[in-house]
Amino acid sequence: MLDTATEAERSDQLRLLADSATAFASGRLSLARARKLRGEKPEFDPAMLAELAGQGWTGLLLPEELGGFGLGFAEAAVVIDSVAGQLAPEPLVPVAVLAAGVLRRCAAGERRDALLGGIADGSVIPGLAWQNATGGLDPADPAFTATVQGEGWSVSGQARFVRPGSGATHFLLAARSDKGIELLVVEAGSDGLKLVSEAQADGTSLARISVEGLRVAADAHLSLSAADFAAAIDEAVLMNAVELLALLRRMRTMTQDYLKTRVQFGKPIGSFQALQHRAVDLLIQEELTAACLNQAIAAFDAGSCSVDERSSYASRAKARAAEAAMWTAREAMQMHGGIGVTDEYELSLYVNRTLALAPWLGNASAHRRRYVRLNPPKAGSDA
Amino acid sequence: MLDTATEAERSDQLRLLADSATAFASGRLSLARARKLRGEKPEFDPAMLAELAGQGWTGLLLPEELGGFGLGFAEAAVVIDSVAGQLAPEPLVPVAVLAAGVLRRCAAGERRDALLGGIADGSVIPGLAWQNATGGLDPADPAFTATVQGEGWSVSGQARFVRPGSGATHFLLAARSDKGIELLVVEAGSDGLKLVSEAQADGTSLARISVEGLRVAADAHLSLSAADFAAAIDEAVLMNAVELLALLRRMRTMTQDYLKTRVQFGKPIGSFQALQHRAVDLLIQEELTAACLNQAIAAFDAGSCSVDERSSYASRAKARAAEAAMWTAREAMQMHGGIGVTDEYELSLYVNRTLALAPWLGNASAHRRRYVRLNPPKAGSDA
Amino acid sequence: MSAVTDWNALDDDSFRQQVRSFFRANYPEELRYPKTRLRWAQIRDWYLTLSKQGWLTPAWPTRYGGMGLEPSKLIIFYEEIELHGVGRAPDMGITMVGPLLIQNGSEEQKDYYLPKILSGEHIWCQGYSEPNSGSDLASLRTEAVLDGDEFVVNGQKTWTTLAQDATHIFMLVRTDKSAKKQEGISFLLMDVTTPGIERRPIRNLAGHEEFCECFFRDVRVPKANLVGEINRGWTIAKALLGFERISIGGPKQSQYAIARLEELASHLGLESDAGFMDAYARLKLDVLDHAALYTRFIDQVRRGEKLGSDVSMLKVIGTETYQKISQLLIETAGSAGGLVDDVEMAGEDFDWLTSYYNARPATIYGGSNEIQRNILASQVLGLPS
Amino acid sequence: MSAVTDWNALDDDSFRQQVRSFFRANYPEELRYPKTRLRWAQIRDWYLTLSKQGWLTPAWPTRYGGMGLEPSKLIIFYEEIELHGVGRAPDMGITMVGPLLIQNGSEEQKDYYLPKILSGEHIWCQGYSEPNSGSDLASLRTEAVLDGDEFVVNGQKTWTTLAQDATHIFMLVRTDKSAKKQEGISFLLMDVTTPGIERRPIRNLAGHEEFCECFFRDVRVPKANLVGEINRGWTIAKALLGFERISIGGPKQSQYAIARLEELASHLGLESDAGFMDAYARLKLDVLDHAALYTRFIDQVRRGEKLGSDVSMLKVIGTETYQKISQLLIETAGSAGGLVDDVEMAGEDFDWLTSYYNARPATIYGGSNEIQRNILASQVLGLPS
Repeated sequence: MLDTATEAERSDQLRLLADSATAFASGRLSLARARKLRGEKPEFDPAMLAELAGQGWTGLLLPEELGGFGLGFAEAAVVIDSVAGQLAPEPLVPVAVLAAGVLRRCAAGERRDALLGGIADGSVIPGLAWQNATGGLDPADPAFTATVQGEGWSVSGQARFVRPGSGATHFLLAARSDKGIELLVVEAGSDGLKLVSEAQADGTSLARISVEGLRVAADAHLSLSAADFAAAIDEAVLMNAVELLALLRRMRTMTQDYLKTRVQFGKPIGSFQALQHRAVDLLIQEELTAACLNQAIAAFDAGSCSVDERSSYASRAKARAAEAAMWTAREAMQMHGGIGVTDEYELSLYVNRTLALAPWLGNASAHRRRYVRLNPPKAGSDA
Repeated sequence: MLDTATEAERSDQLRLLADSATAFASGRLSLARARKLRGEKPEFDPAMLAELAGQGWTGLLLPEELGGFGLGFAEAAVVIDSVAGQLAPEPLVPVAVLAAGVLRRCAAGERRDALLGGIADGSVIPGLAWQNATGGLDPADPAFTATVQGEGWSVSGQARFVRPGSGATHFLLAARSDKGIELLVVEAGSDGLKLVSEAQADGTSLARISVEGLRVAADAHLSLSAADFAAAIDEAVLMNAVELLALLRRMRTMTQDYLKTRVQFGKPIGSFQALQHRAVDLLIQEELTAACLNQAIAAFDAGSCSVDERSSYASRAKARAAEAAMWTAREAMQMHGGIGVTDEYELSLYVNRTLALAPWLGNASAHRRRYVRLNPPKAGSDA
Repeated sequence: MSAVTDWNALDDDSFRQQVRSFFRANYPEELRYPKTRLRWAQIRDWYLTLSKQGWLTPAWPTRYGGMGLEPSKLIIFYEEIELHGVGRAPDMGITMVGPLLIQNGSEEQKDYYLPKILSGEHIWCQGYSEPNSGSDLASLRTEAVLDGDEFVVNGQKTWTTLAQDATHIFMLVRTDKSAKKQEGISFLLMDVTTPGIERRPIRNLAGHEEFCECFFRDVRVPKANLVGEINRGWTIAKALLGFERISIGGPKQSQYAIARLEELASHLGLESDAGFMDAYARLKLDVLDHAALYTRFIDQVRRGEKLGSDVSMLKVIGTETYQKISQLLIETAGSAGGLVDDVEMAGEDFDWLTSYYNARPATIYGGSNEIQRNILASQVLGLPS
Repeated sequence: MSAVTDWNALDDDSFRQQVRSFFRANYPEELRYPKTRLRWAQIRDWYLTLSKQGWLTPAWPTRYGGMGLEPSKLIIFYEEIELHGVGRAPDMGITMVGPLLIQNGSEEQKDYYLPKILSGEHIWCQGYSEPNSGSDLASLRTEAVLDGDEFVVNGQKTWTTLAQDATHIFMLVRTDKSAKKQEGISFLLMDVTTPGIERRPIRNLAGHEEFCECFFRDVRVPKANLVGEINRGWTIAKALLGFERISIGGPKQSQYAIARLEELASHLGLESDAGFMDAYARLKLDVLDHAALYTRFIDQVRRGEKLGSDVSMLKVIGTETYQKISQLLIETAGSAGGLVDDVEMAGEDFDWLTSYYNARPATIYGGSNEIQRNILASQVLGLPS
């Protein structure tokens, strides 16, 4: 579909999708709802995730034959932007981008297709467990080890930073084996699966998943190449950057509005030049982020990049979005003054969500490093 | 003398010294003179250096028995501040602090005493040659190698960043030997001594000194410990930071004045809050620099620090002063607008001197690194 | 209890030693270096211990029950508090109301209030800020209208630190609406249980409740609770800002935060990561140089000199350094940077978000850093307005 | 000389290829990527080569001797100039006077001036800024008083780029002192050899002379040299700022500077220095993301849309990134950072100070970055003044 639609057709479709996403988000995803779900177990509403699925949003990126819509990242970004902007804690990126992206790259088969169908209809909510306890970001070195044992597999290890943790219906344990990357599908609550929640700034949590010699049947085993695994993670990194852009845009806009209305010394504080210039710097960061993300999304959708080029785009996008969002959060609080650091005022919800989402899958600093590792400085790069 | 004077006595003496240094600097060291000397060979006036010597300033730090005054770094700083503030290109720190500091740590003897006496009376102007071509800053690894040959020595190697180069009467070649650090005294213009000048931003130059198997007589050989050599360099680093403080203070003050007088949009530009806040940030940097330098100078004068503590103080001082001076230079140019980047306006003289002095003996970045190498982070440093 | 009362006669080292020993012997170990502000229930015993020792009010004159410390001794006392990580008790009575009454209060007010501060019977909170009067404090609108022998107070205060633990509140109220804004303000004392006062805790973004909003509806306060002359409250309150102005610019918070960063870095072996070390080095030197500048000002106090407006720069650079450290802490935590409270990293627990959260209001309260820069620009640099 | 004249009919790739080939074949190798602004004596031959090719004025309509390129082709043309490192010729006639006369000039003015720009006979410079009218350009005071058929001009212009190479100057002059400041300004053309004009080069801090001051003492200029109506000069001049506003925000300078940094770093083996790499990574991504944002605006131009005030952000972020790169270059040079021109480092020559010097005025000219931020604050964010 991406190949055949003209640019103009696609941009019309994107506009329609944006309208419906905005309408849904403002009608069904209130900030009050987000506030109430903080600290709950699970910290999201599975029924709402099913509603999102009903909109077709969990299957957006999946091929039509698997119950999805076969759309691109530009479409996914439009939806993710609306959902993230309303601070919905439902794990759209972890499920519909990360887990779905990994699964759809595994060899076709009954188990895989059922999981993907479940993601598309909202009945399956898988959490991918792959990072080790210190947050390693190398997809070729996932947290678990797996060995063939009899008809099935034996898995051991501990993963951290798993989203969703509580509320997940399945966990996909990414493991090293002699042959490469294995994916072991384990139902939540299975015997031998230990889950510990770690609370995040925004009232959501990440899970630590540990297993020790857990037996997994052969039919719950999927496998994919390290490059495919990495590709799926890069897609989640990019869509995570889209979430951060949604957050920073709203924090910046709230601040812009506040500067116009808050009066001190007989004037709106937005008339003070020092604040004006700082507000402009935030605007510039937002526009840089948007431009960078759009370029990356277009490159992903064009599909002509090498693995390293995709990783470079993803890292650039995440580095910019995370840095800009953290910067915007700080300045938004400062320019709001006291009210900016209260729980009651909505800004703090955005700040705390930013604090949780910016480090996920690697913070700005980690992604800048990955970018230059992939693209080291060399002489003669111009002329 | 430092030991016996009370704090009050010393502070009176410092005030007197400051008054006379200021009077001399404003009477004899005009900016027009500094401007005229740019690019000359030598780029300073040996007669003026002799005048400074006549004021007792080249021998300030030397013991009285060697023709000096046995004063401390607080006194030296007062003088250096006045001279640097008027952009005098005379190599006061290289000669009276660096070369003199190295020489006075060598074993006493006719040659050494004559050189020090010459520094004190202005007749000897030595340039210490010790850094290698990429600007290595390890005193234990100087640029030359020396071996005993018959009655004398043979020296080879190339040093860079030597101040003074043109205009020096002698060069002190710092060399490694089997035994440690050797200092070979060579008269300027000697056969076999190759000198190439490299032009700096401020119209002064640094020299590259190369020798290949140069024979040096035994009586032109001095030696000192690596620790003593390092100690002398640290003193020069600290006094170089004092020069940078003098420069940044003047750039900041010029900017402060300009902000009050330059009118645009019917108002002095210093009434615009964005510029006000940036001007305040420069003020804070100046005060941080001054506080840091005063602490370091007091520690040097107290004489109770270990070698590493002295190096740490010197690096802290240089890191702060160089960073703050470079920052001030940039902001001063920006706040002045067009006129700030013209040759005619005096600010550019200060900017260019800053560009030359900030990297000498290691820039801010190099000294921050040295500081944390000497003081690595460790757990339990408080409580 | 110590027999010595003329503390100023001791040499500095002996005094420091006595203070240090007392803290070590008496301050509860589990309350050292508290991560957030302690509540009255936690710190009450220590408050009373200090009171019994006669050390609760080191800066008050001895005749009012204070230690009567001269500046140099006072500095030592505070240094030891910081070194030992002694938590801050509700100290508005000690640092604000006491000195203010001693300077401006009537004899009745002094006799009644001062002993009750010493005994811990009265715990004070400060009612200055209002929702629409933050940076522009003098625009405050909470009104006190004289009705016979009573003021009738209506309005709202906010950012009232630990009002929920207080028994009394001191307030700036507007008593003349027609005067220029600074000239119609009075200073009023109030029992927080007076009918018509409602306190509502404000939850901050870390989920803690350090501040309150206070609502005043027809609150009747005896005229005798006015401190100093009517409409002179602004001057009275401003005169208090002496030692306070320097303590808000101290290096304690940054030093504490960078120690946490050092622990984390050394635990993770980041000494060999030149990227981390470069970032760390900048902040370490900022902390050290800020402390050097702080010492310069402290020396001024020690010599008995008055502090000028330039002291504002301590707060600006100190709090911003603190914030930068808190940011590097989060960054250093990597993928775990969004986890709250104690977080396990390679076998040890670390807490970075508390530093981040605590660092936020530091640039806002006590005169925002924007206001401090305005002050420095006009009063120190002499830039035109 | 190419036979094709309808360039717009070519597909983009063929057009690009033709431009590229021509540059490769004809532009002098030794003038590629000039470090400082080229003087007329250096670039004259190339100017005439372009003129002969009919490529001197790509944006002018064909009937005036231009290539008549539509926006998308124009972008390609400029991209190729940048890629090949073609130096900037004195282009005030090409980019400013030509388009302005085409829009606002009389037929006589067009017939007289345009061909002489094309032939290289007239080289123009711009007389806008004055010593007291920098950021506040509309406050300019150089005065033109009508005396019969002539204007008598008195005053001073400054920052006149390469006036020493120019034959003519176009100026904003005040023709009505009583009107509101923007409304008393006219647009005037002048031969620089007219008696009473004195040009004095301004040496910059790098020792180069790119700019001049121009003094006007009773300079008599024919009334026919007025462009457009009297007192309408401000509007005429403002209308010109179309494509100019985006080109000043282009990524070329930053890209060139970071390529120098990459060369130095790779020569010094700094890929293994995580500290350098962290600093480099920030700037590299700034360059890339600025270029992405630039592309977004260029796409707007390509689609024929008008640019809004938000284009100002390109200049702000672009020039500040350029400056940061130039600072890191100096820092990376270490002890050699203060050496000028080509400096030998481990066997190869590098020049960092030229980047540093060139980066300085970038945030000042073309509307200082402070002015750009003011514009963004009021016109894009809608913040009150």
